[in-house]
Amino acid sequence: MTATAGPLVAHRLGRFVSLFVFGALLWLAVTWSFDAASLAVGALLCAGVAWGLRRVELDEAPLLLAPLRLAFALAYLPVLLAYVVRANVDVAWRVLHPRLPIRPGIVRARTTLRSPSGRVLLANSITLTPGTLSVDLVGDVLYVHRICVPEQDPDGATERELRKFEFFIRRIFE
Amino acid sequence: MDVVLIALLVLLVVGSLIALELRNLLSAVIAVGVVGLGLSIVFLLLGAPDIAITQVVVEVIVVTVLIRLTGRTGRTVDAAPDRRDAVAVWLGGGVLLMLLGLMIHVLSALPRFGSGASLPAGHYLENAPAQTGASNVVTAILLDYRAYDTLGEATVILTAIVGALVVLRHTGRDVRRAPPVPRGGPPGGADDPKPAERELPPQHSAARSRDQEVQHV
Amino acid sequence: MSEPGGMSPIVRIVTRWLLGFVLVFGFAVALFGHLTPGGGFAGGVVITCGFVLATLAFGAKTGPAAWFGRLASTLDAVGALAFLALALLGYAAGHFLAQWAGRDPEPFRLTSAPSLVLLNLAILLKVGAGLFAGFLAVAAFGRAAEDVGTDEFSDAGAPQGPEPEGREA
Amino acid sequence: MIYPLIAVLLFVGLYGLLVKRHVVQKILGLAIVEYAVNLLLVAIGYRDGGRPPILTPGEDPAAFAAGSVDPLPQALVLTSIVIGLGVVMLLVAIAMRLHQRFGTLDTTRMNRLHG
Repeated sequence: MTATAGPLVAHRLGRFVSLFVFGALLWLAVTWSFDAASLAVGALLCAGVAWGLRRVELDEAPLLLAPLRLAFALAYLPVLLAYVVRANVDVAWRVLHPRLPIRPGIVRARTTLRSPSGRVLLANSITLTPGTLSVDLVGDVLYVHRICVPEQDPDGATERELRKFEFFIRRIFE
Repeated sequence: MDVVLIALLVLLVVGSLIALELRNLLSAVIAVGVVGLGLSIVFLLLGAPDIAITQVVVEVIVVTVLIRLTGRTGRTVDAAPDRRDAVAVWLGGGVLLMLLGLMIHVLSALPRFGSGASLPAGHYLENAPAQTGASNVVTAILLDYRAYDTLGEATVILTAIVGALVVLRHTGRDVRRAPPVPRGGPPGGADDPKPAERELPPQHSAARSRDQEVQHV
Repeated sequence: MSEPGGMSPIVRIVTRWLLGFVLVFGFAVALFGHLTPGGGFAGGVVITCGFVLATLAFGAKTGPAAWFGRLASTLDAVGALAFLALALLGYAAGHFLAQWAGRDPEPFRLTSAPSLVLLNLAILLKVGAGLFAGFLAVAAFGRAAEDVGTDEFSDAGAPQGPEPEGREA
Repeated sequence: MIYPLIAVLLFVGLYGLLVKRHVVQKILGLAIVEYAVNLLLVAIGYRDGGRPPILTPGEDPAAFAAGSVDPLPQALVLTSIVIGLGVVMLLVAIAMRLHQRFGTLDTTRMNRLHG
């Protein structure tokens, strides 16, 4: 979280600018209209929303304005998709298997991520992959429901799987 | 197209029947929410994207409010039989049969499905873009040709909401009967400097000044 | 539940990410209602939906619900009066509710029907603020009833147990 | 086939409104009746082809006017849906008051408590 290290004014300005940029991108995508009046109204609107939500927006949002982090965020999408497809095949195999090899249960895994947004992104990525489901997030402990809990050291095995996601998320948010 | 529409309509009917027959009210509310979302797809198929958007979002809020209601007042329908039940079923069935007769009469008088627009619609469709500058003819009708109606409908919404606020206002009688509960209330999060007094709309201020000892939230 | 009166941090942080987008989207739907599907009614309900989400995630005491909630009824009335004022301005162009603002002859622009844009904005304020005020009243009443508790009939077997706040939604 | 199905939906809603005892079920029945009425209005304005009444850039206005569905019922239904939301909020408010007064939302038990 480099932004918090700076002076308070720069910190607030960063949050305002990031919300403004994201809002303006959405405005352009939704309206797809580039005449002067529409652009001016969009700029006013986004400035208003960014000012109104200055206490709601997260510290991590300005980080996404950095090109490298944005590139990692974009690269994360196909990686996540690959994991989702692989987990889908795995769950389908378990469901179609005549002996139904499932061992449902909840494990607790510690994440090494420190930023709240990163932890939440990790939890949501886990929920998106079939067979695993984030139940709750308390501090750095993630409670994960798994369709098949491994026989020995279930928590450690889950944590090793988390590391693959954390590699990307750390480069996006920390 | 027609097959898809009919299949969706059958789903809507079955979903609403399920919603009304479920004993668990939370499931019933969610079932009605699903029916509403299916309805928005039907609207989309019928060439009404404006209504489809509105229907989706309205459905979300309706389900939220009803879940809040069932959360406060209990989730199950009591199945204890009552002799008034039989009366209700017979009376209701009789009324429904009568309405069914009327309905068959009305349905036979309707034009064929897909047969076309009404007389004023032709005028609106031809002239609205040029006359009002709006390419969305629905908006042109709402805010230009029939804007009086819209003004009236805005008033109806205002009335409904004011009605809800008035019904939920704390009357002096209820409050005096309640035991005085000392409640400072824990201070809210760091986001909000004065949390305890600020979250109610101003309508409540009258009741508050009458009964200073009770905070509403 | 790190703070009182809200949902788990997953929901809260996702809400903080999404809220700005929901608001911008709602306004875009309303402002471009004369060109694309949407309009003041749809946009107003989208905005209400955003604030309802914030209320459920953060609770009614903190966050957007607290600072917007006390404005909601006022904005509701402001929206209705703005619609009336815009309608009266129509007299400048000849009759009640006439399009009084000049028009860009070019179609498919935001400026091709300015008075419709303003009317849409008035409807958005009206619908968004009004419905949110209603929602807040409903949400707050449940809690007030639990606190104040009883009048003489309320012990007839109703489940009065404390629901986990906001969890059910 | 379309209109009768919408009529059936209307009757399902009326059944909930008339026969069910619980107030929440009555509210759901009213919501279903509302769905059916809105749907019937929009369906009457449907034209084969189902082009939405929104002119897109570059489209021929005459062809648009000849092929688009009827915008008039859509304008009515749009406000009707939002009003329906307001009505549901009013009903929920009344139901909360009823629950505070009687401790139940079952209309039969309410009658029994009342007299």
